[in-house]
Amino acid sequence: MLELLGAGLIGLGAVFFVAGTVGLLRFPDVFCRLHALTKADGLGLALIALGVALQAGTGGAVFRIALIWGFVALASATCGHLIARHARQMAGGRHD
Amino acid sequence: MTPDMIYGAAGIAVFGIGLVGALCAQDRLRRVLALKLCSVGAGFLLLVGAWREPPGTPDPVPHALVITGIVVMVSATAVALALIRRLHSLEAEDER
Amino acid sequence: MTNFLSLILIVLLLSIFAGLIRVFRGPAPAERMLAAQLFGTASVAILLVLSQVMQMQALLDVALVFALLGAVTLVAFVVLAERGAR
Amino acid sequence: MIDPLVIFDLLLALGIVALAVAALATRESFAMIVVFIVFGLVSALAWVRLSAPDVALAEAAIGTGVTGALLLKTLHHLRCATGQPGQNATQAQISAPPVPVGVTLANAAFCGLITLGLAVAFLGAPAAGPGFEGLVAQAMPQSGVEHPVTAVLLNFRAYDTLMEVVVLLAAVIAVWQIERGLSDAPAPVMGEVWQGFARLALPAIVVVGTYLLWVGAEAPGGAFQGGAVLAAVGLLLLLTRAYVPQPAHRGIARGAFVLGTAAFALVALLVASGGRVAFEYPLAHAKTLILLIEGMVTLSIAVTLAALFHGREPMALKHEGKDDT
Repeated sequence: MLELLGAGLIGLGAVFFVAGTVGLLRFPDVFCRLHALTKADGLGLALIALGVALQAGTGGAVFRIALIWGFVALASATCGHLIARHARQMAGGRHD
Repeated sequence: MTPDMIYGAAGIAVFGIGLVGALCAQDRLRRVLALKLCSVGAGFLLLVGAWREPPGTPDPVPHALVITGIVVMVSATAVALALIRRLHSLEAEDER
Repeated sequence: MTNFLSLILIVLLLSIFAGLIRVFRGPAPAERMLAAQLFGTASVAILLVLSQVMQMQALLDVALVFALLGAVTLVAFVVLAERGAR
Repeated sequence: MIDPLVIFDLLLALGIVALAVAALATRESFAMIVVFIVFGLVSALAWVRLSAPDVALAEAAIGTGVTGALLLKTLHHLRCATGQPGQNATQAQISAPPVPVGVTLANAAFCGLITLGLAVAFLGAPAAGPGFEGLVAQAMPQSGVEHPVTAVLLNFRAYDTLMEVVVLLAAVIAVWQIERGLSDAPAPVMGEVWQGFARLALPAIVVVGTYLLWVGAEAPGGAFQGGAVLAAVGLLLLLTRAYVPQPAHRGIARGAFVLGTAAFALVALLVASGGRVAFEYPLAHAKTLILLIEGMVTLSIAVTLAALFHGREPMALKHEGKDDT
């Protein structure tokens, strides 16, 4: 049962990854792309991590998966912010 | 089709591509990068030699060799890049 | 189960390769950095799934290092690009 | 039906070759480096598939992370020195005289020949003959650790690893000879989001690096991977200018550079003085000695990699400023 639930979550996570990539390719400007990518990837990775944790079962693995997810969530939020700020500065520089 | 055949072919191809790049590239940075590609190709071949059908465990000696190779390569790359930077600064001074 | 997870691996790998198109098209460095962020997250996801498929717990440590290194590379991108722009 | 995992392997291998071509064919230098970093990540994934997680860790941390940062730094230097930040760094070299077609063809033929030879050797090699795994498995109880790759690196073939640490030392000496001077670039404005993240992430990265060193005794990990992860902290501090190398800190840095080599050689000498061959650790102390060496080597690697990234020796140049006249 846990196996199947885990598989379902992993599958759903992969769908979000695909959505994020489509957003990165199809959206018109850098901020839209950022919006699409960070949200979809964050959710996709969270779902996949949860699914793998359900399937793995052992305490050590679940702890490490939680650690990985926590770090990626924090880092991608921070990096997304830094990239957006950089893009805004570049755009501002061109208009001035 | 086993992983060793697939990745062995990829390793040979990467080594060849790196070799062509190292000899033919005009740009210094690109030449250093091409050498790095060669080293990755060589790493592939060593790891393929160490690989065994899944129930068996791989041979640890080539693994240790490749790790050594990676560290030696980063040392060589750092020296090469320092030379490139210095050369570039000197050329910029000459032009002035 | 392994077959299903392998299919997921293929989907994730394809989404990395599709993201590469953005690296080539650019146009701004910020766009390329975004693609790099996608690669970081997707490769962590691939490693998590692979740890299940190959039954190797050690891959979780590899995934952790990928996550750390992805963040460092992105900071390097941003800081050096900003310094260069000035 | 074909196993989907084989399709994954095929796609991964094709992707690796395509990325290698793309890295060399891309015109724009920044894109070239991004493609190279992706190439490194993807080849680390392939090495995981070849059941070599140790090597994948080393490649991800050193071969891709540190090397990628080094390439970015160099590209940035090349662009700034020409004074045309937005321009392509290759422009300065376009003025070089074109290479004759004959030379290019000869080069290509030469490369083709070597690659062909490699392919013949690969196909002609005996299929998965016995390697060293039997010998290593036999000797494992005497090694003091449970992980074969660590046993090979720090016990059975410890000479290689000692020489490897010496190579790193030689590299940092060379880089300090090539470049000198203090950097005067202004500190980047990182903002509060970054500050908050750094306060959490930097200690976390230190913990992960130490964990990798510790876990190396029984699972993939070890001195080089741990050292590279610790070096990542140094890279972040140097990049955000939270730490600026000062001339006064050179003594400490030099101490850290030689620490690994010195500890390694000292242990070998001590063991040899007890009537044994160097690196033939007494079994009762093998794990302690290996962890001691690994700890020192990790610190050394971390500082050395960070210094290689920073490049120049932090030294005030005497004639700086006089060139203006």
